[in-house]
Amino acid sequence: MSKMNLTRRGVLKTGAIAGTGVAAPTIFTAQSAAAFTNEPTGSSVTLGFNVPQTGPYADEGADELRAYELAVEHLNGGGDGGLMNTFSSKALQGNGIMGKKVEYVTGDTQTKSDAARASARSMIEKDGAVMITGGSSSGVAVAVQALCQEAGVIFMAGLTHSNDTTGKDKKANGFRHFFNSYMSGAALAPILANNYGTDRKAYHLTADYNWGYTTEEAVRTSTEAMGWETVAAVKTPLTQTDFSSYIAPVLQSGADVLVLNHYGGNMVNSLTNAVQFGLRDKLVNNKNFEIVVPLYSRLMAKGAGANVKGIFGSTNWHWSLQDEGSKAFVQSFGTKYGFPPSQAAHTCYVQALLYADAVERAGSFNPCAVAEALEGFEFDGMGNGKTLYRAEDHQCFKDVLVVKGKENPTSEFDLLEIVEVTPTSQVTYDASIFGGELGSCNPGA
Amino acid sequence: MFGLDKKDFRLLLLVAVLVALAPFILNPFPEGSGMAQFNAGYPDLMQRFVIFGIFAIGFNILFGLTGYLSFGHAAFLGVGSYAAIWMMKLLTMNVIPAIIVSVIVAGIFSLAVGWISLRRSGIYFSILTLAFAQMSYSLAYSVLTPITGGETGLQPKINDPRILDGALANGGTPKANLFGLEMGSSFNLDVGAWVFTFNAGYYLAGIVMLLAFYLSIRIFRSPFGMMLRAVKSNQQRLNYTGLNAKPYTLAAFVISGMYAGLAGGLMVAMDTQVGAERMFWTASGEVVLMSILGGVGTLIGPVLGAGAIKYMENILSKINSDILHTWFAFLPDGLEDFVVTLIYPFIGKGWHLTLGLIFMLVVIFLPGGLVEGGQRVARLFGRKKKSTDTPDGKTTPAE
Amino acid sequence: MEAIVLQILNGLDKGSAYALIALGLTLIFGTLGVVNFAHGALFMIGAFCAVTLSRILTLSHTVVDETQKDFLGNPLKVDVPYMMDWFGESTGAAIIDWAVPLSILFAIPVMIAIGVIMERGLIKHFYKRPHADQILVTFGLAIVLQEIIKYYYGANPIPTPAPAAFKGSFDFGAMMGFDPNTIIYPYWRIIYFAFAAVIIGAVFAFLQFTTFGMVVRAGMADRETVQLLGINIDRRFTLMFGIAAAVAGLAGVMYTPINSPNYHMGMDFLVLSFVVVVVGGMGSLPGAVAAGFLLGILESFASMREVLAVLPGLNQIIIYLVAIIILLTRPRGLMGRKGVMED
Amino acid sequence: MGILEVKNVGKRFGGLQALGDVNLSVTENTVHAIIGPNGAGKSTLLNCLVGKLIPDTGSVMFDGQSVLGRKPFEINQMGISRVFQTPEIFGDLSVMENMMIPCFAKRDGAFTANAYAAMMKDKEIIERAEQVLEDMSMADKRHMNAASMSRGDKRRLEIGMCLSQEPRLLLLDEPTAGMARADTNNTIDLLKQIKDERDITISIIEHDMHVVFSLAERITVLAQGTPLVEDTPDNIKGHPKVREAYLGETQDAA
Repeated sequence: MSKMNLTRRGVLKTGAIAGTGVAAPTIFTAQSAAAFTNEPTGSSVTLGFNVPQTGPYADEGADELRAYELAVEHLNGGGDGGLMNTFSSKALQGNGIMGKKVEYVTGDTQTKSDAARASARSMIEKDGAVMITGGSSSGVAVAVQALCQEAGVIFMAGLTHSNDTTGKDKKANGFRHFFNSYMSGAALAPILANNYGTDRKAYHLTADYNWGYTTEEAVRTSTEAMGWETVAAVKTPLTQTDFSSYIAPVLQSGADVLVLNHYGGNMVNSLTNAVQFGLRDKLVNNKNFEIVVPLYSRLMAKGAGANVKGIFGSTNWHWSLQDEGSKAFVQSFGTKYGFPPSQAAHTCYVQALLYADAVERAGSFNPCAVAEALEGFEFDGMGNGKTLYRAEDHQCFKDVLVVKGKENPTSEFDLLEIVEVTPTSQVTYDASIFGGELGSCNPGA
Repeated sequence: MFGLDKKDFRLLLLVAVLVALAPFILNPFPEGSGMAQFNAGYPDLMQRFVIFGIFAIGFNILFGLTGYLSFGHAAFLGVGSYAAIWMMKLLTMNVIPAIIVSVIVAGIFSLAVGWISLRRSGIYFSILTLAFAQMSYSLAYSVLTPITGGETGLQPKINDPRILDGALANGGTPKANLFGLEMGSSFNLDVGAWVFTFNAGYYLAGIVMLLAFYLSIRIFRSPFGMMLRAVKSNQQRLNYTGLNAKPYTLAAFVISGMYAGLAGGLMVAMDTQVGAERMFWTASGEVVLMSILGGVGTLIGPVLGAGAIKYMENILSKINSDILHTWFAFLPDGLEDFVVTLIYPFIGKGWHLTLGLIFMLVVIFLPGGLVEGGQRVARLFGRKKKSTDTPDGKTTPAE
Repeated sequence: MEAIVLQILNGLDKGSAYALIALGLTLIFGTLGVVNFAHGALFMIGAFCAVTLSRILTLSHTVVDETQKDFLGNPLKVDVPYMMDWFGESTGAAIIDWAVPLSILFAIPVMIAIGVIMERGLIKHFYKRPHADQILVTFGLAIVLQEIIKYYYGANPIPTPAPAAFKGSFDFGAMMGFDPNTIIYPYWRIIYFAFAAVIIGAVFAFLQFTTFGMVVRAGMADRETVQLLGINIDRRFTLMFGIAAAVAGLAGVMYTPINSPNYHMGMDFLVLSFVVVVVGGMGSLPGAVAAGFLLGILESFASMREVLAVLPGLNQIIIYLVAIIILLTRPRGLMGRKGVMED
Repeated sequence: MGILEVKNVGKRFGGLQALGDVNLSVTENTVHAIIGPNGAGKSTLLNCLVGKLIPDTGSVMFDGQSVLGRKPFEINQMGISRVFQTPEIFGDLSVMENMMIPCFAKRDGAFTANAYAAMMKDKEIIERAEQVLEDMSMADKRHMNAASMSRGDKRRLEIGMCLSQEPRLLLLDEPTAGMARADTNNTIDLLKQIKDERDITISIIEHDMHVVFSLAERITVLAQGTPLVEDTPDNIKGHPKVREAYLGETQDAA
């Protein structure tokens, strides 16, 4: 028995050696043979979906991944075509991208910049991804964007709200569809003034890191322009879970509005705590005490339960929008998965389509050609009305939604209602105000 | 050879061969095959293997020899990384100054932390180091944002001064290099269906790791190393033998801090970015787990542990349900779905679960870590005849 | 003055959670000599006992409501909990409303069972192993428990409100003779503090006044001697592990209305609770409790904006800074015993 | 003038006067035993000599230099080696390594950053360590794990480690405590041999009168923290005060 095995192994071995002998080794340097990094040469093209799969944002990441899978299905001609039917550009045919079937790889960012870069690099180096997209925080977005710039692939940012992503840390190979802190502030302030009056004293609790700073700054500037006064701004650690010691002193400060510049778990906890402390039942300066959450995420807001009722905030997109694009996306996503998509899902889906469309229009996967096709690109039918991919900073300009926690939700998804769709013109800013340098696109070769 | 005895030299040689041939060894499956998913021979992961290997080797000099369990070693890695990136921003994209400065800065920082923390021993020491590391992390993430970049970290920018470098081509991207040899540049070898990648950065990191490993063998075999083991074994006896334990432990602490700084500097050299979460307590915990998983106090164990954890993090997490379906497509539909459902919780977003289970299984069944596993296998094959002659004195299995 | 009273209240409240977790951790350290990195996971599982019970109580059948539409435009499916069917709408709703307090009854047996299974199945094999091995195995266990919870409940926080009767806040300041509207405090946080005090008191009374407790305390001081006396200390230690798990679990159950539970809440508390235990001094139960409250109060003070104006970032590091200062001035923490986990 | 001069040493722990007013002079190259009932302050006195405790009053001079305020390792470097009641050895290390450590300490001092030197190529140290192992008749055990040896061997190893440093004063803290009779006799023989062959001063604290009277040339009797009497063994045996305070009771116990 053992003897037979030995002979068989011997045969296999010689076979393998013969095999290698036949295939003469071809030697070349990776970066000189191709025109650009990971030029797709076969019948398919690989995209890298880099989303948080572990850690506190895992659910958001899962929703992003669902959106990407849906986008791939649509790009390859499956399903109902989703937003491809309403998209103003008709370059996409449902036959993949430039006739190449879309394949994808997935990775886990863990919402840590190191892990996100490791995962993105493996997609680029191992799987030959020609575009990386996804993510659920600005730290990750900035880190991966810088990597893609260096490696010579396109980065289509997922959920990232800090001004930095297309501000001081902008990169020629990176593009952001999601809105940012500045836009939140600009969109919120007039609504807040309308609803709560112009004579208000605001108390800010701010997450103590870059995104928190830019958000506080944006909301402060725009509300102060409306006549509000900022009585205090206190920074809270990212790792804080119980915000009682930050919330309790708010009433003593004479403030009548609390602005929670928090996201994700921080937001859920600080909002829950604020409502617990009965802030919203109080009358201060003869006005009802109010709470504002500049950046809403429906998915995360669910964690705060009934506490979100009546609280204003802004969001990139919401499934209850009634334009054709949004309706088509909700229909498509809802049919496949049984629940409505989140704003993160929307942004990721749109980014995937925008990339594919840009490739088609450019007629090349070369990042420089794609970037050129995206720069200054104006489109419609993707759910936020007319949208511009500004050339100067690769930021999308589109309508911003101001939303409010719904008083009588009919289902677990029905948490927010749209109060106002702030037009693009109101949230547009000069591209140079946040500094940074875009550089020139890097095709990697 | 090199002042090592035969056994150690063989080990060093083995590690050198493994490092040199890693592009082949880690890519056993042909490109495009279903198993290619398990290939780890791409630059990023290979670099991470050796860099975390260095980190773990250094940690083991402290923990494995002296028994002092530092729960804040990631802070030195982080500080080294910040030093390196600042060198790249201010001086040059050449990695040499970055790496050297990262080691020096981490050494100074660990000297300060060690000097204070080593006033206590046992868990009190662990908590002191943890506290320093957590403070470093928290401050780097928040109030030190102007120096550390906070949440978004630091990357080389086009408009950094870089006084030693010439101006970049218009709008060009600064890239880490070794006298012009870019760390990212690779050389691909196509052999039949296989593709093997030889990456400049990996080989630089690999050489540094070999040096670090060699140095660690020398330390293990030196009188100094013996004193460190003596500290772990019986500090009282050491004191009454006329030896001052404090400078020995402090030196071990600083050496391992410098190893961490070296790892941090190399990380930046390979991948020009630093984020504060590199210093979070989970990162410190990770190196502890690497050492224990591989085998505390053994030379090669920590490197194996580092490799195992990084492999799972980077390979398992990338397997998604689609890939599973392709693997099991040969099964009948119902069975395919069943098998996929069974495996799915352990891969992709469930890779943490697998990691946790492996921690438990290794520590339950292999009290000496992976190294002991290797020894058992070797015993099984190599010394079948005289399997009962060497009762293992040190390790006792559970119960 | 009011600001200080307020922060002391906050500190006591935060401290309650720290003290409860640290108490259980110290019980395990002290009795079994095991470094239990899975203790945070026990806290988390306790919280998910509350989530589970409220899921059980809201088990529903669906009724199609033709008058309303869901997000796809189909008729809305409305969930009607069986509780409402069985007990009528108002009684059913009231039972569901009281899910968190009811979870206490639910969590005690569950947590004790989990603790005992953990000890018998895993931990007891590690008594004589090095602390490093204990750390690795319990950390692995913590990850596994956490991932199991994540698999079934997702990663997002799950709102688990307090009963309506305890929602909201009251004017604590006015009761104490301060100006009205200065010290407003939520009912549930006061309840949490009281609950913690009761549990801590109960644990101490149990150890102080029962024979069982006496044996355990003797075992903590000198395990071998107690065993030489022919007392089966192992069984008692197993039960002690169960009790420690129950204490952590109850801390988790009661914590759910304060912050919505999520699968990683245990890890968030893990490091902190170790710091609390060590600052309190290894092996000292009163030390753990005292350190819990001390750190809670100091953390609260450090988060005042008046303090932060002078020392920005102090709130980021206060716990660790205090830990360092205490450990440098008092070698074994506040009340640590000599020789416990010092080598 | 003795090699060790203890003058008016007192030590108090809270309310307890552990050492009253101790005066002691140990002559070079003698074996000096300190005996006394439990709680007489023997261990406290010893700890004051090696730097573990600092006396409240008085002075301790070794070879004309004060040891007070010095750390244990410094006092060891001055030439005082200590053997503990329960053998303190490096249990995780081999017997050979155990023996090499004191040799390094003797040659290289309290700290040397010799991290790059190859330990097993240090001929001088290895020869020295092997020599001492030979002297201790332990050469055959050199590769053993120290923790796995018998208690008697551990004691032998510990004494060997101390001797390898060629101390001028060897302090023994109840070296035969808890030993079986055979091990005790072996230890006595070993110590006798050491005393005969080397120029070394030995101070021994001991409970076991058999050991004391086999070895000691002078004996100090300590009671309640103060020296009761100091004399030769023969005189101590017959001393009425000692009999009354001490000997009767322990002889029964022994």
